[in-house]
Amino acid sequence: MLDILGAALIGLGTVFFVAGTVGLLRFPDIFCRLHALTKADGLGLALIALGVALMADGAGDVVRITLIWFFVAVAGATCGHLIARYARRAMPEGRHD
Amino acid sequence: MTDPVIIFDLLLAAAVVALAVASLSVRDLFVAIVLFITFGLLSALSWVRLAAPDVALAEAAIGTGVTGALLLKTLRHLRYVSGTLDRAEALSVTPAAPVPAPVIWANAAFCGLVTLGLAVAFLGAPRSGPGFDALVAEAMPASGVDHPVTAVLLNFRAYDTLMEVVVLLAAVIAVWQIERGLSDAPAPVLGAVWEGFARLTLPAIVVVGTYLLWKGAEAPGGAFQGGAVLAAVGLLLLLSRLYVPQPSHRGVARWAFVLGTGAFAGVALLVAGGGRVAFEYPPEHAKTLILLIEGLVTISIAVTLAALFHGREPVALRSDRGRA
Amino acid sequence: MMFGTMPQLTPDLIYGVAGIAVFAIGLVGALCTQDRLRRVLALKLCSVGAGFLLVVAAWRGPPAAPDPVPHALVITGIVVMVSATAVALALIRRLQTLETEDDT
Amino acid sequence: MTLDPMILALFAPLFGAVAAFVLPRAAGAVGLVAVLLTCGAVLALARQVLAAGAVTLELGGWAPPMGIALRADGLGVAMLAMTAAVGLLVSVGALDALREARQRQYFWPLWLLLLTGMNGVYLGTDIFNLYVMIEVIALAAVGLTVLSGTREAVRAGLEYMYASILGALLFLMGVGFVYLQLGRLDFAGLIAAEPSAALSAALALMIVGLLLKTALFPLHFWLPAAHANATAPASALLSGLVVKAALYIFLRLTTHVPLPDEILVTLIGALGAGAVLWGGVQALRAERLKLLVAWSTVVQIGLIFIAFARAGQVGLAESWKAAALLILAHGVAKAAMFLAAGRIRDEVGHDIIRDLDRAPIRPTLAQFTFALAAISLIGLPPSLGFIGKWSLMEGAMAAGYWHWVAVTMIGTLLSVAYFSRVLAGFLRFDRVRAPLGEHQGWALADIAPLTLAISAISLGLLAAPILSFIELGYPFGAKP
Repeated sequence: MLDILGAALIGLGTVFFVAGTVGLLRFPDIFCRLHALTKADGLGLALIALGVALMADGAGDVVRITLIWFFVAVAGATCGHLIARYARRAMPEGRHD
Repeated sequence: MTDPVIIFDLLLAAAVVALAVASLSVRDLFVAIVLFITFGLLSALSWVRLAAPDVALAEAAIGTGVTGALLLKTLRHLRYVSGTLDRAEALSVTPAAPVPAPVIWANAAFCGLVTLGLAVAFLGAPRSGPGFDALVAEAMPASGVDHPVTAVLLNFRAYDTLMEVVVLLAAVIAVWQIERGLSDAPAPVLGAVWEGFARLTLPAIVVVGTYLLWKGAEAPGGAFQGGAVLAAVGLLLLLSRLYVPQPSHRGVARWAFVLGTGAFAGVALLVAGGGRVAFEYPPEHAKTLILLIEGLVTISIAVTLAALFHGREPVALRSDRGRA
Repeated sequence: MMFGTMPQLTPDLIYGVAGIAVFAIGLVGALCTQDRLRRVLALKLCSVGAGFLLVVAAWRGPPAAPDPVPHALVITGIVVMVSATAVALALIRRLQTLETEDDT
Repeated sequence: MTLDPMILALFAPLFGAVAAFVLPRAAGAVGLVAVLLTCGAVLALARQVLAAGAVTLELGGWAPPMGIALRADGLGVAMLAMTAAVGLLVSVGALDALREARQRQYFWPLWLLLLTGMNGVYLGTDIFNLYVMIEVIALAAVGLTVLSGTREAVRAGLEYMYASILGALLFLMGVGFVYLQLGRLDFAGLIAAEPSAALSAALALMIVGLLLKTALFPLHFWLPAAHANATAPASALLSGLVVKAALYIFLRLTTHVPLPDEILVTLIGALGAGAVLWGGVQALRAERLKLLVAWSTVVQIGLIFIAFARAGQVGLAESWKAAALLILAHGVAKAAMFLAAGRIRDEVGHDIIRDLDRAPIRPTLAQFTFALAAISLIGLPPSLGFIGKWSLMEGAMAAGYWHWVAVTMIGTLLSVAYFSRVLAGFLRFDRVRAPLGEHQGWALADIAPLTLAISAISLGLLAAPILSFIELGYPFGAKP
């Protein structure tokens, strides 16, 4: 039962990733792309982590998965921030994508 | 085609090859490096698929992480030196010169011949060759550790591994020799969010690196992966200017570089005698010795990789002192 | 395990071919590009291709554990390659600095 | 605790490098001690080999194929001895020749790591271990190439680095395929292997990688600039010793896999012939002395490959001795020549061949040394180079390969021509415009090349003992 629920969550997370990727490819400028990417990946990652945690063997694995989710999320957010920051700095000098 | 995983394999392999082509053919060098990093991560993923988690860890941490950082740093330096730092694109850093036709033909012939050789050798090979599986399995109990890859690296073929650490030492000596305290591109200002991130992750990375090292005795991980993860601490410190190499730190750095080589070679020599040859650890102390070597080698690897990233030897220069 | 009448699509075949392709791509890049940084990138691709080959050589199919020796060899190869890359990149940086100094 | 001489030969330079790096002030003394210890180890090893034939040592107590064994036989020890002796003399010369403190500080650790790598190659029996060793050699050698820090040296060093990495990766790919097929990495496994097309392809990959590293025409493109722009002691090490490591592995590999057919032998000979002719012409055109000497290395490597090819169907069982003699002769003579060229350049202030005869200073001793080294490289009796060349031609004549004889003769004539460009400049005094300056006197740096050059000549008289020594332990051919 838990396995089915887990698989469903992972599937849902994957859908978010696909959506984020489509956004990355289709959106016009860097900020929209970042928007699509960070939102979709944040949620997608959380869902997949939750799904995997449901399928995990013991408490130790759940703790590890949580930690992985936490650090990936923090790193992703920081990266998004840095990219946006760099893009905004570069803008006045005539960078238009 | 019975296995649905095969489709995943095909897609992954195709993505790896496509990324390889893309990273060499894209015009913007920055994009090329980013594509290369993606390529490395996907390669690591396919090695996980092939049941090689140690290799995947090493490739992700060293082959992709450290190498990618090195490449990006170099690109920034080149653009800084050539005055194109502010331009939107850095297409290439070397001016292209016309290549004479015979050279092109010779290169093409060489590539063709080598690829032909590769194809003949691969297609003629047995699918799953004979290996050392049985030998390793037989020798495992005497190795002192429970993880076969660690046993091979630090016991059965420790001589190779010692020389690998020597290669790292040679690299850092050569790099210090090549770059002579030249002024560097100014460090990028990364902002408060980045600093918070660095403060949060630094202790976590230390824990992860040490864990990988410790875990290496019985599970995937070990000195090289742990060392690479700890090197990330050095990279973060250098990038966020929390640590600025000083000329007076050179002595300590030199000792840190040679620590792994010296300890590894020293233990290898000291265990010899009483009928034993070099590298032959007495079985009852094998685990202790291996962990000792691994610990010291990890420190060396971490410091060396960070130094390779920083590049030049910290010597006193006016431009050094002037930089805040 | 044996040469069948039709080559069966197995992971080792797939990744082996991919590894050889990556090596060949890297080789072409190393010989035919002029940009210094890109040549380093190409050589690095070659080394990953060689890594693929050795990992494939170690693979034994799902129930059996893989052969640890090639894994150790690839790890060695990765560390050796990062050392060589670092030296090559240091040379590139130094050369660019020297060339710029001479021009001005 | 008894120390095996093989272990000492590996660890003395390794610990020396470590010590020289952490104690930069004492680097010279530490380095010299380490090289002397290595020489002692090689002597002890030579005594063992004389007494017992080949000796082996299984490291860690793990037998091959899983573990790694070291093996020393006559040929290996001869290479070790050449490396140690040339290395010792170059080290003595380097004490004096390196002027900048920074160069001194980095020369020693890099050179000692290079020595570690080379000793490892000559003792190695495991192809993956050889790959790691050639990488140690490559990184140290590149570091030495750019020691002078000039733009030309760095550019040449980068080309060298690319060629080195690519060569090593081709070698590694070959190693991977050998493992895929045989599941073994030791030489014994290669001997026992069933020959197949796939195995030949794997070995061919390894050999191509080695040819790139040893700079056989047309894969020599990186060598002249790299060797010509390094500082004199570094050039001597690079040209005299480093290219020999890859050559030695090539020699070892080809014996385990007899070259399959005449076409391949002819191909290798043809590449060697190309090197002799192309290198000779380039040496004739070279404007700088060190560039000429570097091109002469390309020629000599070509000659060694003709020696491989000259026996044809008789195979390597015959021809390897000529190749080994040429390798040894070139190592000694070329080191002498590069050191002498460095001395000439230091004293005269430049090394443009056309202007050497107008120099107000006559570094007579260095010029004499250069001439002696040239005698061995041209192959005039009684030098070791002559014995090697004679043995090559004798074999080619016996096999009826007159074309190899012809190429060798043309190569010899070319070498006479390009060396006499230099020697003529040494002997002409009529074009001196300024009054002859005082020779600065003998220096420590003159002793090393002179000793090397005299050895290159006089070792020819010892050719018979050398030949019987390198056959100890049956490096090739029949096994006991």
